[in-house]
Amino acid sequence: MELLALILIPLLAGAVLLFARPEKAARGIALVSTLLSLALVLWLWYTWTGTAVTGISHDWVPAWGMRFVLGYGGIGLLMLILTGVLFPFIIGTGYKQPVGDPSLVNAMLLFTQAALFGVFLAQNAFLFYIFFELSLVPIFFLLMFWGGEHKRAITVRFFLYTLLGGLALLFSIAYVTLQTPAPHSADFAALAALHLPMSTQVWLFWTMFLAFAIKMPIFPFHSWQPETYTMAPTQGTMVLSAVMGKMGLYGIIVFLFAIVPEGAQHWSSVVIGLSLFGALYAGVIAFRQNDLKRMIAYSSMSHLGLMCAALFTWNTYGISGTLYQMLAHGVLMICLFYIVGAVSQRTGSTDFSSMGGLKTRMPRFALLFMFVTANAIALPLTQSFVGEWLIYNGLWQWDNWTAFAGVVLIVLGAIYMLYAYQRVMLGPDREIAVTDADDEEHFFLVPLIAITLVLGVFPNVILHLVDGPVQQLLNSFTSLP
Amino acid sequence: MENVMTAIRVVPLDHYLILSFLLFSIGMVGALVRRNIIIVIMCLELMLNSVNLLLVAFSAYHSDPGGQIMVFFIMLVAAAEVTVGLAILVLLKRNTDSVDMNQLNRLKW
Amino acid sequence: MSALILISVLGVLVLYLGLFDKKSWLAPVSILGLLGAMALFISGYHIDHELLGGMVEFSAFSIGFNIGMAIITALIFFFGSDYYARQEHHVAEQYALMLFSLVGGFILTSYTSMLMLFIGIEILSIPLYILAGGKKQSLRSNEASFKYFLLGSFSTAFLLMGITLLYGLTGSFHLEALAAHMASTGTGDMVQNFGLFFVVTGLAFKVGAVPFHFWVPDVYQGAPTLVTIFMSTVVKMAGFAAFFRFIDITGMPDALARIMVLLTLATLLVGNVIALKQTHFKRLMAYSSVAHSGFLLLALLTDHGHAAGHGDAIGHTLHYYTFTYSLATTGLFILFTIAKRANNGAEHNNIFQGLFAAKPWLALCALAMFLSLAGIPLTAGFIAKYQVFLLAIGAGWLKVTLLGVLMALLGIYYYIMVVREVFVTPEEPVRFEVSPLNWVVVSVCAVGVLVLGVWPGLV
Amino acid sequence: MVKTDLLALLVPALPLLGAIIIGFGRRRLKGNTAGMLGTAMVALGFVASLLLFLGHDGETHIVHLFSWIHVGAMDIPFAFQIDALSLWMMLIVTGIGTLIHLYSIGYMHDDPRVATFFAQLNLFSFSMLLLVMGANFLVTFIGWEGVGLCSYLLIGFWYTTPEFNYAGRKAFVMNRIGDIGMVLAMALMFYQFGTLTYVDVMKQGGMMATGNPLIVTATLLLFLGATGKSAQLPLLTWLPDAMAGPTPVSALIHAATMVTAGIFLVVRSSVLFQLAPYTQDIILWVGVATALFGATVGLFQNDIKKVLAYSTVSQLGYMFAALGVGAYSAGMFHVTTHAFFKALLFLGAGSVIHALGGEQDIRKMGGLKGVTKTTYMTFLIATLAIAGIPPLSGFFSKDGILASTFAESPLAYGVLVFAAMLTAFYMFRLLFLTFFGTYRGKAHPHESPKVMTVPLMVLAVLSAIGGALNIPHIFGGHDWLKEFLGTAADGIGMEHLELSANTEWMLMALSTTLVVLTIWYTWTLFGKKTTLDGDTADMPFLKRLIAKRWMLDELYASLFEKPYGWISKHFFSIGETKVAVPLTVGTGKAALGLGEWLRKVQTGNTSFYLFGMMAGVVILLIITYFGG
Amino acid sequence: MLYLFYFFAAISVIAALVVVSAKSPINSVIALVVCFLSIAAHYILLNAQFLAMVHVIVYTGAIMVLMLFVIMLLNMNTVVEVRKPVVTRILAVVTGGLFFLVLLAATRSGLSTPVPADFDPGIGLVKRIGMSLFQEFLVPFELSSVLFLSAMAGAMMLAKKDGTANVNLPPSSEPNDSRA
Repeated sequence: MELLALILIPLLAGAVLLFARPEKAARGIALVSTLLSLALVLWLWYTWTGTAVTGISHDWVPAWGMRFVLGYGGIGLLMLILTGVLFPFIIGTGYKQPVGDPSLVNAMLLFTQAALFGVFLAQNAFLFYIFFELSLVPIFFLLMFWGGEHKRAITVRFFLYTLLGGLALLFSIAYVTLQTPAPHSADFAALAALHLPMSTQVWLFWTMFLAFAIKMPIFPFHSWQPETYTMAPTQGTMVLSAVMGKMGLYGIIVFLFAIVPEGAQHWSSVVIGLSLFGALYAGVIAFRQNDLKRMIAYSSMSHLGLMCAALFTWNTYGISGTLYQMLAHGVLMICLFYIVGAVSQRTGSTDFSSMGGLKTRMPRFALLFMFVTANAIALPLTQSFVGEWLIYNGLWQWDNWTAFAGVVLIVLGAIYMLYAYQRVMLGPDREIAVTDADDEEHFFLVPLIAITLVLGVFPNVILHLVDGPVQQLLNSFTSLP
Repeated sequence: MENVMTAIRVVPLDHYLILSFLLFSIGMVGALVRRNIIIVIMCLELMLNSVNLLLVAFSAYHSDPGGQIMVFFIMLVAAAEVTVGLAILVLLKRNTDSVDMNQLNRLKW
Repeated sequence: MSALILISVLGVLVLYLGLFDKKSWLAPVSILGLLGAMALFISGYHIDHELLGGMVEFSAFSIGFNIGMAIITALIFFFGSDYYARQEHHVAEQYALMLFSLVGGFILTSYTSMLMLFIGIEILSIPLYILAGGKKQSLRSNEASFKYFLLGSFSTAFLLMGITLLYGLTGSFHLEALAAHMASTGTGDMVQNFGLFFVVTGLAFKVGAVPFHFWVPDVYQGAPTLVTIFMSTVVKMAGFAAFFRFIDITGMPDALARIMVLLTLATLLVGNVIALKQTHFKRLMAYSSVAHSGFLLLALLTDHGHAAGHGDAIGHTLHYYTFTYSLATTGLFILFTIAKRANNGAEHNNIFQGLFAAKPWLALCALAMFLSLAGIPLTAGFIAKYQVFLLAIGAGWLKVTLLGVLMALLGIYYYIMVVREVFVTPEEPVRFEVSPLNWVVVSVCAVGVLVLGVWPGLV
Repeated sequence: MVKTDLLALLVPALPLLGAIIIGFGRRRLKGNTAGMLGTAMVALGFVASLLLFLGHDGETHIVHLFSWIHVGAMDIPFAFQIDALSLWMMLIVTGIGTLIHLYSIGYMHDDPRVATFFAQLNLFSFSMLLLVMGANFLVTFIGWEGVGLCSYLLIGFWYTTPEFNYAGRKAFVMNRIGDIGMVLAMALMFYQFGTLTYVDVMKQGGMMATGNPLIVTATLLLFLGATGKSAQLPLLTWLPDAMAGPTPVSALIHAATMVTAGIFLVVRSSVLFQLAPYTQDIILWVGVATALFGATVGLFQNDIKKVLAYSTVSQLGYMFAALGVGAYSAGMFHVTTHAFFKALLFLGAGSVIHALGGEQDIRKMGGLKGVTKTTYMTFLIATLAIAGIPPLSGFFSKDGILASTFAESPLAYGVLVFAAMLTAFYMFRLLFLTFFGTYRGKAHPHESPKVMTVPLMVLAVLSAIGGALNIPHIFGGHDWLKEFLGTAADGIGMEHLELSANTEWMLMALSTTLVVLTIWYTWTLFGKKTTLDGDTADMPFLKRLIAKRWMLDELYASLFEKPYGWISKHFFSIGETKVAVPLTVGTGKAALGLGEWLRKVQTGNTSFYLFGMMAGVVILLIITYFGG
Repeated sequence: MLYLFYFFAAISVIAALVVVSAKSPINSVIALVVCFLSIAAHYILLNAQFLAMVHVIVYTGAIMVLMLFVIMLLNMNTVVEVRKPVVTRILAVVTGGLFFLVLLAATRSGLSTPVPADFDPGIGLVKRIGMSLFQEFLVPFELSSVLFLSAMAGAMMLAKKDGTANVNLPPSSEPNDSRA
């Protein structure tokens, strides 16, 4: 029941906001709703015993294997934590950086959250797909209404591109559902029990992977991402980068590794190659960007490429590292985009040319930014370091030279991140009237930085969560015929 | 009566088929080459009649009255269609003063 | 059969009402009659099929379709009382013609003889030829009427040629005789193939499959909106029911399957691709109708390889798809009329601008219906498309399905372009005047689409 | 044991605490409070280290704090290793650190962001301590990266100057390039040994055969990391630029401690390096080349801190040369003495700069020995020490290295001796130009305050007598430092020195003589100089090349920096805006174009429609006919 | 007998060709009447006397007269039709020709219904047709009344002049999608 509540709380709160339109109280209601969800998620975490939980199981359309099954395992719980923890911050962003009619904006955000919870709770492929696509609809409106330049064209492009992947996934789900013995079932458990012939897995892998590759995005499928991130309102970008990108990685684990394991193994070199190339490519491009937001967009793509590569290394460290990095990356993206919002609010633009020398007038803010930068370049004792360290280990165990290519990213990351920091904060005072970080901004960033540092020092809290499931996953690979 | 009955024995069915197809094709070509609406409607009638002829032939060869009844219905429908078609034609003529099909191209793209 | 009689008599009654100038009675009487027909359908499930000379057969399939068509027609009539409010002449005739046309539709869902197929198509079409020209003063309406009539008549000629050829083979018009003949000859000879082909041509014309789709956009645009709704909903349902009955009985031999694949591919491609650049709403909906025909054809295609008469799942899918499509289309066209009136008769997509600002609920309804047409989850349109894909994949048409999936994406694009307009706030606010009845009808359509999307088992 | 644990925890914790308190309270700490607090924290750390040192029993203690990263078979604890090597480094870090903190109180007195400075300095101390105390590679790596960050922050301390920020970034990025090796080495070792704890790695590694490709790879990768951090060829250009930071930073980070992290790492893993002769050769020659490079470039530099920076590069080269021949203790000894005299030199230079109000160009100095007496005296001691004049500390440490090198490779020895002559030349040139002759600048020089001169004096004493730590046998000593460190690092025990006493004497005499001659020659050139022409245009080619630092910066700029920028720009302007985006947008546009084109088929002409329909029928009919 | 068939077949085909090619609509109508009469003759040859009669009455008597009536009413006998371009005509003929050829080719192999031995000469008689129509085909017969009713109502609705019908409406006066 609590699983259903997890979906219903934001949904109802969103509906209230949408129909009652309480302009003043809107953010408060949204925040309370997300905090409730967070509490629920934390309670789930607290009561987690290490075994997979199935909360609700209800027939929907049995003829096509559609069932309403909600549940979670360790990995799902991690994703729930990610969503639960980040959304209060995303909502909170609206206090300082409002984008539009607060009831509507927050309603859209809450709907997104509901859909995301749905995605991470769904134990039926069809249900997963429904939530997967539904999460796009509120985002679509968020971008449509409150985006920046060229919002209409870019939003439509984004929407279509993502749906292209979605439809490919739908096709795959339909296909695999029909492969299950009659009566067909689209439950993950039933699908995972399938042993599809290799010839099928080889192509089915791509129709599935396309959806997730676009969502993340992975190298050749990324072209929607920078412009969408740049155009989107801060909160929209946060949702997209911090949580929705992770849906792709989660989907890979849930779909590709479970249903087409041999296909995934067969293509792992190609995927790792693409991902790593994309990561390096984005890392290089980020350096010379003239727009802070676009630069972060590329940096996000770089990080996600690395994570995706690690996921396909098929070993404990790669997968655990990726899982850990998902959380870290989520927190990082929230911080970075919040900073972008805060800075551009003061300077009126996200372009580097309007920044520089801000440290003189906003030293406290510069300090906060420095902490975030440290996380971005994965300095030890930050969250990202743990993730990246595990990822590099995973890559090394897969292939030495691949690991080398991956590790080059620590240099590229340092190059573009520090350059960005310099262009925003350092240099001679520009004598623009800007104010330093105020209490609200501290209230926002400090907890996130605290999470970053605490989880950088005590990563085991999260790692223990995924350790068992990852081992299970790997065991299921080794037991393949 | 007797000589009539021999028609079926003498004339192969194929001949009717070919005749029918020929008339059908001529009607089709006519519909394509002419611009006058009323002539196009006539071509349509020609095509329907070719079908009728074939039906009657089949009917006779199968000794089944069903085909002839079908012809009967086709005639009914043809009459109804022509009525409607001519009504539309009258309306068009009244509104546009033309019976040229090519004049009708307000709806496009 | 009693429902058929009821509706026919109802048409006559409506004509009489027109004669006595009882304009305000028309819609209520017609709707009552439709409700009666629905009741008769539901209750008169068992009708002696022999009594009717074996010409029609009211099975679960046909009754499902008939009730669907009756519901949609009733919704259209609800809208009609508002739509025809300003029209003085020939209102009764239009109601009556629509009822007559509906009778044709009923026949098409239940025919067992090709003669009935022919009669049904004609009863369905001839009133429509007239209805399309319902706005007598409008040249566009005249033109639409003429085009529909001419092209329709020619397609009838082809249909007849097909029926004749098949008759020549079997010596009977009965579908069962055809099925028996086909079962006995196996792959069949060329005359049989041609006969099947010509019948399919005639049916493909009715459902607007490429390359027999040319009439669709022009007629949809030119015809009065109410008639356009009728054409895109009831006619489509009837057309596909007829199509399915025919295809199902033939068991779709390879020669026919080849043609069907080509039709499906062409329809999917042309319908969706041309719709991309349509800015005129009615033409957009016309191409969308063609596109949806493509998906429905894809479902029909899966009848390949079944034993004759065993495509129940396909029949159900077609029913669900056409009905939910009709719901969404009806609602959207009503909204279109509202928007058109608010914008002095313009018919461009952007007349929807400001709808969200002025009437948020209606805008959300529009959203739901557009998303349903586009096939976004939790709407009926999604379930419908998914069913089609399931069928197609199950039947092994993987590549055609992939094209279908891709085309579904294009579909999303052009619907989204209109959705975007709905949520644009123009500089000058637009006044949308909505009669309570229209509001209810639109809401019913939108909610129906959502409810059927969540509980697809209801249909 | 408990006491050891607590003290070991206190050593890094104190500076961290200082950093946190000063950092977050930097607005409330007025005047010298921040400096005092910072100094006190490091001083307390020194005391703790000293206590640990005194209580050290020659055993290796592992202070296990908590499990840091535990996933699958990987269990990396957060633990400290207390043994001779780490203790020695802790003493250096906290000891020199305390002095430099103290000095900074005076030096940074006028800076408005003095609290920030001390916070960062304390943070640096913390990181450096983590680096040397870590019980496994990963904890060391925390410090490794931490010192990199602090170095970056402190180099760009005066952030309003873009060049300084650039220098900071350059330092960080070059370090990061080295870190590639470090990370990969750790990944390799974890993969191979399943652990990263030094003790276990060394135990397992020590059992492997000499020249095992795995070990060679690991050591090469580790050395790459060391190269970045310790500014060896080819990753050295950041160090001279790093002089942009405040002078105490240069003294502490870029001379005394951080740059020796690479040497520390190699010594820490000496067991592995011992098994990789191939790597050792590379280390030797990289060290030798770096020593020569730094020494040559130092010859014609005119910025006082740049001279010292290149001198540091050169001295680090010596240390690596020592490691390359397996003379780990000699290397560590030089680390120690170098920390003394180089810190002293930098602080002295800082004192001079302070005295001249920020002037760094030695062409605008001269004759300062009368004004800044303490500075001059201490500077002189340091200069003599670095030049290797007996019996100052530098003589012993450098001689140890030279002797070990001679045993391994006379050629390397020759180069190093030559570099030693050059060292003497540039150091005395610096000394003469700064303190002798007549004053050529415009500012009014004055001696620094006590808080600055006291550390100078302490360091001067250490520079002078520091050699006593490791007096070789031929002088009657017993290599105390070598024995002490030998308890920690197994590699030190493996050192071999096969030189006879006679040879050693001879080598010493030779190098000392050459150095003295060089000093005399320098005196003749610069001793009385009153003016100096700085124009490099009319110099001979080689000289010009050297004066331009062998064009290394320019080479890197045109070889890496510019191409990278170009690639970045064009990946974007071509790859993204011309390929990736147009490809997707183009697909959409193509579909739309197709739609627009197909739309035109709908001509509105009924005849055409009829034709289309019938043509369709005919085509499909033909297909039916031929298909079936 | 065969020659009789060929004779009427030739008349039908020639008349049909005249229908298609005649310049004046009146000529076309007359040719069509000839064609229909020849087809009626075929019906008689095929022993479908009832149909032949109905055919003459319905087509020649009703439909063609209606057409002539409309032609006269709309004054079309004087209208000179603009010819379509040659390319179009060639394409049309090619299309029609191909159509014919394919059908011909198909039937070469195809239909081989033998002449039934028990050929029933009475199927075309009124009695048999009537029996069949009112028993087996009663439902379509009844339903065709709906067809006629709608055609009648519709034709009247369309062709009737409403009081205010505006003739020759220029296209521009119609609501246009000017906001495009």
